[in-house]
Amino acid sequence: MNGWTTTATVALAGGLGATLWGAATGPLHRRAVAQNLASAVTAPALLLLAQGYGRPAYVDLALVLALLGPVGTLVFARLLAGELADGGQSPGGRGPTLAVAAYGALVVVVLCAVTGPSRAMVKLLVVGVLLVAGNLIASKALSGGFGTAGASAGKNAGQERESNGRG
Amino acid sequence: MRPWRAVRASGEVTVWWAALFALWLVLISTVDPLELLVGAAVSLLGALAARAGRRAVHDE
Amino acid sequence: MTRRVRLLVLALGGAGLAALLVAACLDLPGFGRARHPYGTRAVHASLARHTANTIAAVNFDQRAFDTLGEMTILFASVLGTVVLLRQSRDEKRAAPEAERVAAPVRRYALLVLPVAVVTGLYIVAHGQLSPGGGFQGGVVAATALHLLYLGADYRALTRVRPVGAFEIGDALATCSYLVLGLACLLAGAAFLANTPLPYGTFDTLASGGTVPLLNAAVGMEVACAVVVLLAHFLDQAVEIEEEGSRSG
Amino acid sequence: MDDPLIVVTLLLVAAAATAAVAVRDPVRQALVLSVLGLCLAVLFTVLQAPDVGLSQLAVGSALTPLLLMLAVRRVGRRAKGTTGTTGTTGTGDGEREKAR
Repeated sequence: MNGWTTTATVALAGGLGATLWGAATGPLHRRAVAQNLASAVTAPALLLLAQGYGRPAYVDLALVLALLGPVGTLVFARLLAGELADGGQSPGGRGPTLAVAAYGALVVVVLCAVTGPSRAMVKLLVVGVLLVAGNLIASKALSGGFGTAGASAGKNAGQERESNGRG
Repeated sequence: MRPWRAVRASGEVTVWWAALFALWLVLISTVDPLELLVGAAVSLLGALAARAGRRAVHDE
Repeated sequence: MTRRVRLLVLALGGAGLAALLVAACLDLPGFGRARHPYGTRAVHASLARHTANTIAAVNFDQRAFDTLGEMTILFASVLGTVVLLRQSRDEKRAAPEAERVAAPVRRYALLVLPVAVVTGLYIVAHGQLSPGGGFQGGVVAATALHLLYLGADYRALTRVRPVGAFEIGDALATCSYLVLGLACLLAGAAFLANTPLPYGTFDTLASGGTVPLLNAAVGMEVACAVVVLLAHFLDQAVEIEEEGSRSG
Repeated sequence: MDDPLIVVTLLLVAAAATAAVAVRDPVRQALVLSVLGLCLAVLFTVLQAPDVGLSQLAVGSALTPLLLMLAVRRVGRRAKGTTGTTGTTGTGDGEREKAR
């Protein structure tokens, strides 16, 4: 064990444990937010592990997660749009989302400083930008990114009611 | 205006190609001619996908 | 065959299988040690053929025939899905509706789509050098395409995704894997044996003989298969409606 | 050498897998399943199997949720369209109603 893997262990035990609890219990909206935070917590941990093991090739894992993690959240935001909007539009999760984004940015900055100016550093920066931007966008999508405002959500609900009436 | 549209289309693809090729250079570890060749081809594919995606969303 | 005979045959077969399994388990090398007989041999073989990623060497060189089987499983399961999820006679096709998406989400999808395509192809191309390979990269590239469904709507996705072409691509990629195996046979080696091509310089894109080619074939197959699979799931979820939902 | 890390990730995987089984509604299960995928990917990385971890990330983070959610939507629509609801979707809907 070195400092990097120890940090990753602590971050994973705390962050992934908390988001797992959030995803397994509570109202639907909070579960979806927790799912988004889980990928935002895991990607920096993968970067830390890559540094801790001294294997730059492992950065690819964090890259793929930074790309596809938000896409997974978009899947839920898209296909649960109606139910998420029905859930009382609780705008919670803003604080944790920003905290996790700051943590991801901090990890990337520290790793960049350690790597020094090189293509590897730019790759880390790309991962960091994709990670932070992706998760902020995904959390935005969860809180009403699909069917913006009440208009479209109301329209969807109306259509559902209509098809219920037909059925 | 057909010629103007062609210029704009090729401009869009070129800009995307350059950006994606830069991304490829960042991703790879060792640089050699074959890497550059494959990177150029892959970036072209990505640039065409970017343009196709943008057109599919915006040009109704 | 009576019930008792059948049970007897079953018991006999089960007992034989159990005996073989126990015997195999007893002969397994110890778990969790730093050195492992298979690991050492696999690494040695992969280094002998200039393949930096031993996993790729195992998948596409030492056990290339096994990968052919896995590839065929994916191909056959997608084929089965296509047959099962076709539009049946009591279903009709409804035009998908335009959906409203927040502008930042749409912009994010349009920006990330090409980046994810390039990343997926990068992972396919560097399968023999770094973690990754045809399967992982193909899935990433195919998922990237569906950002158009998530960030815009189904109509946008259908405009850039000719399902027929992807079906043909799937079949062609599977064939090319077989053809590469046959080429090895023609070159005077065994089926899928990694001998006809030069092994190249270690840790470059052209290293590993046939490994990168087989890798690319699998990448294309997986990408096309995932696109076709998702196309039929999306068809069912978005477009195809039962007649009952209208008349009933 | 990395025993605490392995223990932590193994515990996370066990907890996530148990939660995925304990949650009954397919939609919520899909959410837990995607977190389970992340735990598994970290476990594979910690055990020095990044290729497997990458497969898990590629499939588990977006593709599996998408397939599951599309299937749920299709089944839900069928249950809505025809009058008779099947057992499984009925309980799922009921749970969803309760959660509202």
